[in-house]
Amino acid sequence: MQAFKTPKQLQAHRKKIIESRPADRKAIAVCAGTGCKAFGSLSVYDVFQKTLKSSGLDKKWELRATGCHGFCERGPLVLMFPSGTLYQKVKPEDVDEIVEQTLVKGKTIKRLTYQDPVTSKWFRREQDIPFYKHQHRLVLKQNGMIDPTSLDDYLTIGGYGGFLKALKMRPAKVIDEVKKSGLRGRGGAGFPTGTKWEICAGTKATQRYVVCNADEGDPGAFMDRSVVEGNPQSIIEGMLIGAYAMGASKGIVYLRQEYPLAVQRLGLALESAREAGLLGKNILGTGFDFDIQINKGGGAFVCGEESALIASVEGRRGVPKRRPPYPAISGLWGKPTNINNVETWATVPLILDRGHKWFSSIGTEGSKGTKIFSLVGKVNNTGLVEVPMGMTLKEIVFGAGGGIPDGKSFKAVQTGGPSGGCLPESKLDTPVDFDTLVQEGSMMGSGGMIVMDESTCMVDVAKYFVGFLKFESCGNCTSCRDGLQRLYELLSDVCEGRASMETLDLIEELAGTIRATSLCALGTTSVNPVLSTLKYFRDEYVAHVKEKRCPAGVCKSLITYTIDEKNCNGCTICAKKCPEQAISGKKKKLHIIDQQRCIKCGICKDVCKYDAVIVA
Amino acid sequence: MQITCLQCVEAACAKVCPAGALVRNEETGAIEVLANRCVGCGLCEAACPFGHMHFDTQLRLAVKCDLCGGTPTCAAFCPHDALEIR
Amino acid sequence: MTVQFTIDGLEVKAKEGEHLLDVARRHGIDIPSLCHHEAVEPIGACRVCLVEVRSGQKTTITTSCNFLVEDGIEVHTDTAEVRKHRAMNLELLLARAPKSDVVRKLASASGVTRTRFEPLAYEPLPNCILCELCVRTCDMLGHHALTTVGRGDKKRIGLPFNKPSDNCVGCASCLSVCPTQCISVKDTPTQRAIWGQKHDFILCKVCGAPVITKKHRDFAISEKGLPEDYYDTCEKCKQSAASKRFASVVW
Amino acid sequence: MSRTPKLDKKLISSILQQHKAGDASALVNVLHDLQAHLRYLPQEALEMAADHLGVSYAQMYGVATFYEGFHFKPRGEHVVTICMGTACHVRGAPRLLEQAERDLNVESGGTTKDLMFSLEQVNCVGACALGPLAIVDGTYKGSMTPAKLSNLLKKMHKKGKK
Repeated sequence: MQAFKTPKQLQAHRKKIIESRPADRKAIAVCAGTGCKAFGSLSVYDVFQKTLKSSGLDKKWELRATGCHGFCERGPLVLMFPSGTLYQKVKPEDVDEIVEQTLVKGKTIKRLTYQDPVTSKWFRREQDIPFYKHQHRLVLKQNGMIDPTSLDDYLTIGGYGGFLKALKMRPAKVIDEVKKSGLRGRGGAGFPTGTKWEICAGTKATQRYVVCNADEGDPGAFMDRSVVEGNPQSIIEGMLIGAYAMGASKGIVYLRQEYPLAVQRLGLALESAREAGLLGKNILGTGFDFDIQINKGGGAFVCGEESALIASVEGRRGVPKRRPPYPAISGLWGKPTNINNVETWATVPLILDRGHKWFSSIGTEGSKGTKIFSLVGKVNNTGLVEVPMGMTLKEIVFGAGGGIPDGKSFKAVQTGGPSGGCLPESKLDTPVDFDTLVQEGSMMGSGGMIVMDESTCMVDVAKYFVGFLKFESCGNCTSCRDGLQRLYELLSDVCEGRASMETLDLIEELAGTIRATSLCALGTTSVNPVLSTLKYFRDEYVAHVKEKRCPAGVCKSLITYTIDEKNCNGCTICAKKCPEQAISGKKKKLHIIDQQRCIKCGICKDVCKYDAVIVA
Repeated sequence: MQITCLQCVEAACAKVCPAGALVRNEETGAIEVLANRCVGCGLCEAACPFGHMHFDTQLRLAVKCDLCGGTPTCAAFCPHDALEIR
Repeated sequence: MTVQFTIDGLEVKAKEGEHLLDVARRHGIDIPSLCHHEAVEPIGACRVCLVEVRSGQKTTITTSCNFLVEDGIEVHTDTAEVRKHRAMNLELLLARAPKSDVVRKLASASGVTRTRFEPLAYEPLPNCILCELCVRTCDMLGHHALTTVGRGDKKRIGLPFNKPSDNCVGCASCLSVCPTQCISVKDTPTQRAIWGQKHDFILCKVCGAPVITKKHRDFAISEKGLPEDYYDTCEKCKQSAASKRFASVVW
Repeated sequence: MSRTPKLDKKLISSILQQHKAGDASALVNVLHDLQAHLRYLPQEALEMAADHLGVSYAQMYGVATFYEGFHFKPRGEHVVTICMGTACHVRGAPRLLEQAERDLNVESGGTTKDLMFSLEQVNCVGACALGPLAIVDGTYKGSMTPAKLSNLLKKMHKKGKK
């Protein structure tokens, strides 16, 4: 690509490219996000490429490997433009048929379209599918439209329009625009982004830094991954706008090493932005210097905390430091540093491009715009959903999410990552915004949303999160390091039937101290899962303690596997697969599990085709 | 004869102290141990050319004559008034 | 700049940038703590030096060692909340360091005489409360022998790869600052055993008593620049030599 | 043939040369690069890296052990990683891990005696729709069950023996 020397040159190129790609141009978008890739979407892409070429259709149809479309459960996804037809679970052997029937004849292949598991209705177009229909996709929408490795693709959908507008404004005016939009940080705490920028810009310094926090450590959350992989240029543009507004000349993206594809895509995007003169010295001839480097994380959840992130970038252990001083005043190497997360940076160009009024018209009074959630767990439509702030949990879980699979009933939804709270059915009408979730004992966090059904044990879930956090604690504070370890032991006592009612009191007492006396947010919020489950699902705890029973049938020490007389037809498969040879029985005769030998691995239940293995 | 700390002008003890725990009290002129800053490394004891830095092995801290804050008890207790403070 | 605030009702003045614990102690107000030492930066590890800080409408429980003083705040060192949480943190620490006198004394002052948790000591540093004073001091001294290893519930104090370190000079400052005195240092008349290795002492040229480890002296000479013969005699022999010298000069 | 790569100091130097000397901010990136080539972080590599970046060796080690992603003992030829993210957890990831521990006869984080397999766990790789998930030598294997994993490991073991 040519290097643009002035804003005008870039503008002219954008115009040319947008005109050369009319909206009704025929295109096939194969999702190459991590989920679809794992389902084999790259082979689908390859077959498409070959077939189009051999049939000469490659002149008429443009083939694109795009970023994540969000509907990961149904991958590999193939979306056709301009018709909007979406095929799901596409296999390489389906490609011939798609080309023949759909591309040539314009016919829909029904079996490849989406059928709603609840209503059994079929949907051809992506936008009509309930999963998408309930969404308001601003940031995510672009993912499915572009090839993330192509800067031109990004320009086609209006990319760098926000930056060009910012360049025409004074830096203070840019900050003002972000302030007025009401954008709050998408990383979890929800601090007003414009105010943060203002503090950073207002601190006297010879050097300032902007940092993109892409250390998405919440287990069960992958919206940042999807944006970095699917639309890396939007992050670069956001950081450029921020750097221009705050007078920063250096940018750092702190990126998880567990996301190899994201590292690669962002690296490519940085290179092409540099080639185009959008990064480096004297950007577009305006005298503004800015470049971005990638710092990989090493696998530590706590490094998502600002001060720990800074320590990590400086080559120290990722231990949080007491604030103040805040990074906006004294951050990387003591210089003013502005840290925003991926989603925040990716939203900034849209605000500049379309104006603060447009943005603040979406969402609620205190929480503007949209938020991406990673909707996972026991829900029909697993994937990424972007919804306006203020939508209720119910609309998200049952609307976009399509409810609970296998006819089971909803039990809880956990928002806010490992230190979020678990909210029960009675709280499903809670509107999702920064402040309401905190009031209900949970939090927004970076947007993880984990759905649990009747077969989820809430004590086990609390123990899981505490186990995660004790492992991820930096280990600095007694209250967090030892407190979480003790909490884990106490919860294990509950799960294994050793606890008394005093144990529950001690859990609450200890949790209170961990919350009140730990240094950083990892510690202070770590007890949310415990306290919220104790509050909303106390009866489950009591059942473990008093009746030595796990109502959900999860806690190994409190359950037994048996074989149902009626359903067992003696197929022998369970006995063959049992790793401990604990199952005996003759062919076509009832099988029996030796309880002494059974290690409760559950393999027998998995392999039984006749529902004959009972857990109780 | 017994001598006590000379409160040297170029004090070796203060020079070697890595923790800044040996400082001169401007009022009395004595070099004093800031016990809260002393990390008990023992360098001062080894470095004092006159043997007047001591290491308290119980407390693991440096100790020395600080002229008792300006009113040395040794002078007050000397039965022969052989010691005086000037 | 000076800031003014109250601690338990007492009006105090301090410099901006000072830490609350230092200011309180200067004014004779005792706040217990285990991981604080004035020679190194505070990190707020033990969570014992808790206080309640009221600022406007907000009341927070916080550690005082790393709290930067602010104008107009109201600090309370002995509220029910402070006592409750301090007691819990000490109960946690007691399970880590059941044999440490200091921890037991502080705990019992908070009304904690036994712990409801299983012992959590780890080898080879039983009673270590992971306050990192040893590591921070070793770094401050410029030796960088010790380090904090791992994180979370696996955090430990130790040496890289658990092997003796060339950087250790055997000064034993780590033991001196250790609140629970859990670091093993064994001296013989000629050697000091510490952190898995033995260091030779310089022996007094007069009486043969140990003065300082050779490596520590070498480090001091290269860093502090005093001549080698400053370190070759023990404290007692230096003293008697000095006395003799003075006697010969005065009389 | 030894499965542990021989320590190649020249290789380590050349990796280090790709990073600016004295720049501590490259520390984690350097650790990644070293591990990518050596499969683990031997003592000598950490010492050389510390020298290159101008930080103490103790700090280098302390920082490296802070992160989950680094390994200090030779790892197996195949790395089997079980995702323990929340989405995978509620869909049965702990049972996958237990199965792999039984099959390989190592605990999570360990390496088999023949250096053929290392068993590791990760706290979410952001492929939650695929859960429960095993990652075998970098390839995502979604919707795993203990039985499927067991078969996969057996096959790999047979292949490795040849």
